[in-house]
Amino acid sequence: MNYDSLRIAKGAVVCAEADLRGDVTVGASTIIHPKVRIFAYAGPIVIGDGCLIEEQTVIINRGDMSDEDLAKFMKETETRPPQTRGGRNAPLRSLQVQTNYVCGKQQGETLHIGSYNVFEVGTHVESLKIGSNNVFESKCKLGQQVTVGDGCVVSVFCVLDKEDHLDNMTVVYGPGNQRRKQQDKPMPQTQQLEFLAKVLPNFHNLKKSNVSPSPEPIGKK
Amino acid sequence: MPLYELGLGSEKIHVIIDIGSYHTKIGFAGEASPRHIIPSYNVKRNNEVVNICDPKLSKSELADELITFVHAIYFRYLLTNPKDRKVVICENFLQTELFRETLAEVLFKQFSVVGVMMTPALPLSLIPLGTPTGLVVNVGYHDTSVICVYEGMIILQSYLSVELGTHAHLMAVQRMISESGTVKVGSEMKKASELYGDLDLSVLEDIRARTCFCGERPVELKDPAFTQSGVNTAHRASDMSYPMSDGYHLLVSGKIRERSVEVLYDGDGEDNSIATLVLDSLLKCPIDCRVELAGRILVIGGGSMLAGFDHRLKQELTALLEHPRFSKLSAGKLKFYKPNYFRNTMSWTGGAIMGSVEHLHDRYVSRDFYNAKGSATLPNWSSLAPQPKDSYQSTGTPSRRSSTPLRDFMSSPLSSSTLPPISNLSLS
Amino acid sequence: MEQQDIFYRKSDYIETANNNKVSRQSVLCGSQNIVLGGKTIIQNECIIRGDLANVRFGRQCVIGSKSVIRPPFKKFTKGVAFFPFQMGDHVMVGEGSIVNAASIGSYVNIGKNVVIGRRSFIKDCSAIADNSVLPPETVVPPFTLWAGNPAKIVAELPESTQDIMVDLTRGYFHHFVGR
Amino acid sequence: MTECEVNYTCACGKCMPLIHLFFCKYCVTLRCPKCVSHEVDSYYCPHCLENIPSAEAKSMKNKCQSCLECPNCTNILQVRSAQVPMVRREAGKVKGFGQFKKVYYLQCSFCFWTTRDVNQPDKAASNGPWIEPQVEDTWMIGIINYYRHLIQKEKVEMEKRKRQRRGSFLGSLGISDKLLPFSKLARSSFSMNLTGSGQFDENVLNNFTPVEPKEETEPADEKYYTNPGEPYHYASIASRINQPSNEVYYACDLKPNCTHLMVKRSQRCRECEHNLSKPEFNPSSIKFKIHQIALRFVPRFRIVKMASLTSGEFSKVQFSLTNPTEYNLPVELLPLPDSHFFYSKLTTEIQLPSKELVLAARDDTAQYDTESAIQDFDDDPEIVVARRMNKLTFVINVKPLVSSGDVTMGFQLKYKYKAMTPSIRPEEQKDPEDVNVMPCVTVVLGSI
Repeated sequence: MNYDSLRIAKGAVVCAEADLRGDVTVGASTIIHPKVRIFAYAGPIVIGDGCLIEEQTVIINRGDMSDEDLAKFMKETETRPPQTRGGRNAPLRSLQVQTNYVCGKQQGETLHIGSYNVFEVGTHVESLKIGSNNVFESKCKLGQQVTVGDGCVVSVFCVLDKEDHLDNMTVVYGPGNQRRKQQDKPMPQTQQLEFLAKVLPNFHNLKKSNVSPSPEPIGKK
Repeated sequence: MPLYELGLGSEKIHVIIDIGSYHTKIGFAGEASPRHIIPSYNVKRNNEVVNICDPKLSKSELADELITFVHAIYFRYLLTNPKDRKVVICENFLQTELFRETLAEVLFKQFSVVGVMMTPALPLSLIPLGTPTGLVVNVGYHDTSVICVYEGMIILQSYLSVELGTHAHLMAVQRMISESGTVKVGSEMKKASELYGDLDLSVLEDIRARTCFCGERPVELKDPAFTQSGVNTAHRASDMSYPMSDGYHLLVSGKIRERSVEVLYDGDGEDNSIATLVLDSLLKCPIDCRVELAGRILVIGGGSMLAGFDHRLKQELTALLEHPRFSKLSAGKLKFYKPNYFRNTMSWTGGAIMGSVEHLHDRYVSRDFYNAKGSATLPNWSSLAPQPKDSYQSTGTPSRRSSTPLRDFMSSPLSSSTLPPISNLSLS
Repeated sequence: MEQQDIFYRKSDYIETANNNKVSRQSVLCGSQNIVLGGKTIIQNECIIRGDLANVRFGRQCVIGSKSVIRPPFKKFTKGVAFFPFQMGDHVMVGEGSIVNAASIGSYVNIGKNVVIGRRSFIKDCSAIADNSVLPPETVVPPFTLWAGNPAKIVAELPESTQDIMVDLTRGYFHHFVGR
Repeated sequence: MTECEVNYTCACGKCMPLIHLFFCKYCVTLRCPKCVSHEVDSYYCPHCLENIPSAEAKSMKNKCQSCLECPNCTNILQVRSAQVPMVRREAGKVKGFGQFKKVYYLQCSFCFWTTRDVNQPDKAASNGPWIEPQVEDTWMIGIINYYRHLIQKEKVEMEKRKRQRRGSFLGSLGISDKLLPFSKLARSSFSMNLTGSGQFDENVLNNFTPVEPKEETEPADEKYYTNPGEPYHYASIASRINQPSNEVYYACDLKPNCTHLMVKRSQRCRECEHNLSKPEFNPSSIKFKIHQIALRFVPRFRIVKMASLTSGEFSKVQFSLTNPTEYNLPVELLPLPDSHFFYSKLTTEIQLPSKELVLAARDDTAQYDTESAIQDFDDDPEIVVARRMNKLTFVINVKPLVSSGDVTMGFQLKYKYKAMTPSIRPEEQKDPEDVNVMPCVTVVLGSI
């Protein structure tokens, strides 16, 4: 596993319990919650600034990985060894589950995610191009052939797995994936990001940022 | 709330229920529009959908469904106690005896309502206009029906209906999409029939509501009334792209948008379209009142709520009048009412006006009377036999008259070329 | 049909002094901020975010596997915070559900794969059907059953809901047997 | 595969799971939701959970004035605030922007519809007003008045004609034709002595002008042909019928809806007119003032463990009975009476316990005690499998008589209920009297 290719910018908060593999770049003041899986399997993943990625989210640059392989891969990386030391998190490296699929070996297309996007709990993202200021609500799924503009909202449970492009300010919602255009951009979650940047280091081990000199985590005891 | 106080005294405002085959409108007397329009079906715990108008239901099943349905009307929608209120039921002409008897039983026995007035829905739709004369065309979900009312009298033999309505229109949309619909998949176009097969009814309904309208009558048709060729191709509407749930875009062609509604004018294969229906109905009316009726056409029903529907119907009727089949019909000028309330709730509003007129006490079957005499007390609207006034004074209930099924009336047309004097109208 | 026995490996669960059963495969972030009322079961791979705000469970709750309980975020006129989260007694949360509610009352039945939006209030004796989506800031009144996407009231629950839920959660706990 | 179910037979003959049933203490019988009479008890808003007095609920057409719904998806709308610069104008022209001011609009948190989408202006206060007051429908008032006078006039005329010649029955024509305005004859003026309720105003009738039909009809707007826009510019059927007083074609004409209220219901026995259930007023309360649900009066019979059933062979199926009462309850199981409608549908032969089963009393504190005193009930080990608190698990031998289809069984429970005889004077209150209760239970054990 190639951890050297993991680049975390200054000010980003990446919980150690998140599983990042392969060539992943995390922008400044992005927050990655525990139990997030980001796999740069077939090519690099670049995440912009100020993104909020909540638990159980999967972002994968899947390339030509078949559906069966993907399902197997997800299954293998789903569980983790039991917690140790009274609820405190286990050391970073022991968390990674060995799988038959090695990330970061291929030099495929890069998966780009813009800035100030919110990925709520349990989203699944394969889309290679995502703009900025989007909100992806819980358990929605974006397939590989989907590209997303700016200021879009994909609602809970919506699955976009066909070739598609979401124009700026599109809202996809409801069981029939209905679409509307909205007038205002979703609010950037800057306050929440600041709050989380303060609070998370008190409870979690973090992956060190390595792009510029590691800052002292704010409020760390 | 001046309406509530208008002379109603201590009596509670009546509940008005208009049960359609697809939607049921419910609300209170004196109001211009129903409080709620709800689907006429129950959803069971296992997600099974039971339409309460389903003729296949047995008496006990129907009673069970109606209890659930009426319970929801009172306690979920109208939020009122059924016990001390009268009910006005706007009923469908073709409603079975079983249905009305069961409904009355449920209302009286289960919900203990004080009184029920059952009255045919179609003529009621003229009431909000304030006119005693008119030809009512109701484009419903399953059928289109026509009836003429002249100076307050329903001309029974003019009642006609044909199985053309919203449902037939939806099927036409489906057919046209399967024949020629295309779907944009990335940069290529694929056939809709290969991708989707038959679309869900709810999707079709949405496509119809959001893209379809009623185009002008195609000019190049020589004999429009009896084309069996299917849908005319001439159209000038532009295409629309309808997003499907999977993200693909279905191309709803201008032809579908403008011409799918042709199915209502092309007919059911037996030379019946909604336009011939109107004229046939006129033909069954006494000759002296035809001109006046043709000059007072009212189109109602959810199926007619497409832009340009009236206009198209008028064009079609005008063209048909040239046809030899209707040469004998001296209809004069065709005039249409522009409804002052929504087309799908006109009958309900008529019921609401009637429900608020307090001098009609004698039109209701009272609970006490029903409990004493049973379902035989239900007046049958189709039997217009007069009866002595004295028979319903103390009980406030009309006594039973001979209940002849509607079809019997239609098969034995009233063979008078002139309008019978009101006082002599006796059909028995 | 009564609840059938459900077996689990004793080594997979931690049993606390007041009979709570917590899976070792679950993630309890900020466990010092999480209070379990007693006889509460937390199953595999649950995530409970005590690090964001206090999380308090009542007695005899069952939190199904892979579900996520996280206190909701709220902007105030002065600053921002995560709302402390509370759950009453005798509550069932189905597998794979995401709970972002501000509070859940007692005797509540939440189905499988349900998403409960931010700052929702779920009152006592209510139920959410499987695969439903409760939009943010929804209030679920007592004795209502919600279903759909977005979830709406589809039915009223019987007057005996409280007794049913007590029986259900007690039965579940009794039949959740370690070997 | 048919699901297993246990139903109790209500006094009205309907079969239902016990959880839905009520128990009338006075009639000492089961009552189901379909045979009790329901009454509206109190009104409340399901969103703000405010109790609404019934007079207010009626005058507000059962709508909450403070909670609003999205016209697009019927979810609750939330108030959002935004900062917009104030526009300075001089002589009608924009002369630059001044300070920021806070404005409010409504947004749906599900489909993100906003009041800005329909060009409803932002409000300066967070409480709106979001709903425009309804305009009084003067046509409706006028036409009701017109019909009122017309029908009154007809009655008067009919009376008059009746006096003139017997056998004229104008008023008895059908049901509805009477409702329609009658002949022009009726409009011709005539005078008559008006008495009491028979008053009508000729002026009202003469001044009324009905809607007139028109020769021209409107074709579909040219816009439909050339510039139809996107499908989402048109309102869906669901949002159209959701606002019956404001059905619109275009999505941009949609208006927020007020949240529809809900009611708390109380139930009453039709026979004895006693309340069976009456909820507390507080909308968030789950307590009841009267709460006679069957679960608290009737032993609950449940399937514990199914055996694999083979046609023509006896198998031991485990069932349980739970005692809801606070005293030990002897229960007898009797065969289903042949008058019961389910009797013909039975497909099994069953061997019911011959001895009566004694159910232990319910003790709510027992679950907190680790060791409760174990009573000895002298159980037959062949029949009784286990006891836990107030629940008894026992065996019934079941022999299916069919080779395929639903396996059904039925029996009658018999136990004694300590009925309180209601008395007006408390000193005359008699001791509880034992009354036999015999509910019928029908069971579907799946299919083979």
